[in-house]
Amino acid sequence: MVQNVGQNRVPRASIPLDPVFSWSVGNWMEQFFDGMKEGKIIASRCPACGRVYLPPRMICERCFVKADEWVELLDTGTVQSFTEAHVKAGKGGELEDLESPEIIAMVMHDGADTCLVARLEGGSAAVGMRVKAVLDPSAENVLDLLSCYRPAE
Amino acid sequence: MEYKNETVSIDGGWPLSTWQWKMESIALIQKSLEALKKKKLLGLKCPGCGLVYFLPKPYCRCLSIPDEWVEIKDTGTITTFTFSGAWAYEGIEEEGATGTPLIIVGIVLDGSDTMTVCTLEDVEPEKVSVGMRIKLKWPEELLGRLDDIAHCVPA
Amino acid sequence: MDKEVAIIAYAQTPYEADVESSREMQVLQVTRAALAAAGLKREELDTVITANNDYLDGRTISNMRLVEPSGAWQKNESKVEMDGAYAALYALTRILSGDHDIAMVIGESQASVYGGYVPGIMMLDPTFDRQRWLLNEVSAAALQARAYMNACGVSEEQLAGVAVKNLDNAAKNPLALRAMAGADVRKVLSSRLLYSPIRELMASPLCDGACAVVLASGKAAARAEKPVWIKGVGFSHDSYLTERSLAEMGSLRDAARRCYGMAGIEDPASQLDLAEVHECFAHEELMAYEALGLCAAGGGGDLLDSGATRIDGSLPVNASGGVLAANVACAAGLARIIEAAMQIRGEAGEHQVPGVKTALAHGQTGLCAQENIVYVLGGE
Amino acid sequence: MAKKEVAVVGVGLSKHVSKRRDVNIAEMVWEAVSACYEDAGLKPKDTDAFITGNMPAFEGVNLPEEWGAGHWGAYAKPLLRITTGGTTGGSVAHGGYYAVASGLYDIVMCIAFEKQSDGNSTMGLNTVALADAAAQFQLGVDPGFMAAFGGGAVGVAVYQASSYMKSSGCTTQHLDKVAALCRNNAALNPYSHLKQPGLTPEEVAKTTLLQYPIRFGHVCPATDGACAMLFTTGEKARKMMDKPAYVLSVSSCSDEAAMVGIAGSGTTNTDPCVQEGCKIAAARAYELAGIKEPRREIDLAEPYAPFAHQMLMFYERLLLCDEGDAPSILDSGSMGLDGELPVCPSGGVISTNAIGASAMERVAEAAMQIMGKCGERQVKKEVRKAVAHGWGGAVNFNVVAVLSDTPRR
Repeated sequence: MVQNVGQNRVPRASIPLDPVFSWSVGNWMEQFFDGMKEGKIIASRCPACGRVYLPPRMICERCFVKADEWVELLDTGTVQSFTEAHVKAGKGGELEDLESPEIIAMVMHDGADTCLVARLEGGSAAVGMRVKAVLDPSAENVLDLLSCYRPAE
Repeated sequence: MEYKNETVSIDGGWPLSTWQWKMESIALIQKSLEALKKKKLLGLKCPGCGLVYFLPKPYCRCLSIPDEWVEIKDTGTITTFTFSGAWAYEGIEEEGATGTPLIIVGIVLDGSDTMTVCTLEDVEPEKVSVGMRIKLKWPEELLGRLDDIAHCVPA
Repeated sequence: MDKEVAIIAYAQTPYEADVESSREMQVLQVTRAALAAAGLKREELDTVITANNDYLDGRTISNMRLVEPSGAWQKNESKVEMDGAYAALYALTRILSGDHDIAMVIGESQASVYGGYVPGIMMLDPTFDRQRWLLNEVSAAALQARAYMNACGVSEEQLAGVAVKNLDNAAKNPLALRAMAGADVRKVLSSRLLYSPIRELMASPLCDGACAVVLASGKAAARAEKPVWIKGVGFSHDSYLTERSLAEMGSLRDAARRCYGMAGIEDPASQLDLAEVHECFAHEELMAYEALGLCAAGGGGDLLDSGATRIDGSLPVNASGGVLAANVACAAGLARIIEAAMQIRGEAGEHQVPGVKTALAHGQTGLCAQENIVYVLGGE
Repeated sequence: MAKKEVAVVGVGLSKHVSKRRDVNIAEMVWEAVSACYEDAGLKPKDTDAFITGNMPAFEGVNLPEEWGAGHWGAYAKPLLRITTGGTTGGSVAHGGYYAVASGLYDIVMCIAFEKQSDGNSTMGLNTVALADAAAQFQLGVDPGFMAAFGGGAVGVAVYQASSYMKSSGCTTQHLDKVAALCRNNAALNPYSHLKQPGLTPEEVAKTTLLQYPIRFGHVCPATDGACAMLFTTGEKARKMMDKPAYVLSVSSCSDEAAMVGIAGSGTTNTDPCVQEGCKIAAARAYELAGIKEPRREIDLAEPYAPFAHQMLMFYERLLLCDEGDAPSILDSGSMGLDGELPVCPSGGVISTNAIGASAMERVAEAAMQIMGKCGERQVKKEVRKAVAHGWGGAVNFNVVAVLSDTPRR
């Protein structure tokens, strides 16, 4: 058996520096964000197999062709899976306790073949549950345009 | 669809400041720095292949663990070099370039096998070459820091 | 494959939460130990492949400082930025090409160095999911667990049952970090709730460690003691986690199909004597039973309940305690290969399963087990 | 399993520019992959395995293929990620060679890329050394002291250039000539980044001196771009086309890590211009390829040279002439597109540097020159054998591949 060699405490070193990045989203995600600014859910569709990507993808992974057909979807969908979060990841990647649990849901919009992940507010969750997207078209950060899901009537 | 040449950018980061690297070399180098106060150069010798590491290194390329502290000399040989700052050299006239540049050299001190870096003084830049012999220029007051061995002159 | 490439030696460090050693020194330790076990000198190595990750190490080009400690100085060295089980695959292709005979394969990382679940978060779609900060390795796994439980009628008690089995096995493995002899379901279900249904004891502990395997060509393995032959290997990539059904492990099924084809395995449940699977979370082991064909689709929970996968069952799974006992990113899958080889050689000590001739080892990389690789190993 | 012959049957490149803000990482890479499939007349369904790599610190994305590989045709296919810093692209190509040569995978798609505009290139490079810098801080080293010894913006290359020039007789005029030669070649390459038709050495000499001896004109740009290559067996390649490019051999050599200027732990790799690893890798690659006299047998070289002096230095380290002879060979004109041994016909890394892709683009150019697919920059002589090189790590990685118009025997 290999013995770990350390007898004494190994010196540690760190650096007060966080590299920053700025990812261009590309024209497909741009359509998605632009749509939500007008209160619409825009998805891309593969002309070959008809698979509908939400969020939109430029290439259909199944057919390797450009998913360049655009469809507007309803704001309703079905919960594919969910989790009740009792923790969240802190800046340093540790799991910190949440004051009150929140629900994170994976939702497939009606007419879509892929999922969006967002908070589910206003009730308990179940797989198969019908939900409705809540958009915030005036959000400053495009990542906040999709605010959450709520149970559909 | 209107194709945009500039799409939205999402800002994000890598919280690298929370990474905590572990390095045995820090403690080893500290020991060498401590010795500098007594004007001693301590290298770490590998029991497997005999290489002497200065500054010390916790592992050797031969897979042994260097563990014997040995004293090395303050004379050595230049293995690589560069010049900091713009100045006239080889007939190149650079606007605003005046004076002598800082000459930075990689050296291997006698009795060791590895490189350390310092500045070379008292020499014309054109005269510097790999293989040239040098001697450390110790400061009046020894601090036990890398600054103590930051300068050398031709031997 | 018939006696083309063999595992001729291996070494592992103990797995610890925060070891008093740099990664370089841990790698040096396993390299030396593996070479000694193989009876080889460093000079006899043809190639070295390490598995590590720039974001885990926190240094771009994470293999650049491993050249000396991995025995790769002035050798043909490369790095796979996935689990070490993939580094073994790369080494395997290098040997099969005929250009190399002996390869050192190393996997390592130190969770005490990197920022917990940040490297996993950095795998997410940067144009959307990443900065929304809802998904991470654990919350994504929770979504997968729920989707799987819902589709296959698996209960939280069955998830806990996986942890109970593995942590009990881990008590017999001196290298394991997390171990609980005589653990019970109640204890697991009362551990800290992270993301339902995932609780602390159903999630593998990220930790420090390194492991090494020496691979040799048939020719070079001829003089080795107790070579363990690679009979088959298969691997596969799956879609991004929001673009696939999380209720099954498609790429693991695909990887197993490719591997079994090469190894001549038609009925894995009867032909395999033991399996070591890379379960980062408890439910992944049950999903792996199904994807590996150890039971029918949807039968994962029942197989666990039958006791067949216990250390004294007909097909023990994770006799070592598995990854729930210690998860060193980039090493955990390679460690499964080592554990499987150890069982075939009869060197597993307290957690030895008698009469293991053919064993399966599984490795994975990515969120919700996106990338999977499967090996079938066999003795003489 | 018998060892298989390996051939390149397709090459694809994306547009290479400084900033691609119209696409995301996955979409940019698709351009190269799609072009490569088109070039080879193959489709993702024909592919047996994928190998990919980049230098992730530039994009800030860990394992970008987990999110992006659906755009590259890798759905439900075996996929392997190989990353080794500056040599990444070469390492990925080597992975492709081994995958096919092993007999396990017949058609292998290799993908390498960098989208530097998603991050900060200087910071990306710095992350190589931040841990060492952290150690220095701990030891009380002054940041100014560290910066002065670090080679400034140009880094280790200034040491390497000075050492090389002194030992070889290479002058700054030679550096200017290299830059002019490469940028003129790049002007003929539709996939290059910096195109400067008609650029003269005199003009290069007028660019800003960054740190002796390196001028702005001697340095590569930061590029967004991707490269893809399809490798298959010799047998399959011959059925697909008249003139595939065979990969005769690959070899790499990793030397002791060395970061000149950062006064960290000692390294025995004491002169960055020696590049013993390049010589070892090249010698092994030639041996495996059955090449006894590289100087006579190699028709074309694509050394990895983000800095002007490296084209000459690596020409020597690739054993294509005696040490110290490269500057005069440059003067003789034999390195040009119409020369006896053209060097960097693509325009080289000095003209285009999408870091993770760069070392693969050397292999790609060698293959395309052999296949006669280089259009305006196609070299005059017939290319039978070519050598492609990559360099990186902490001054310590070298990868070498030898390609030919006839298979290895």
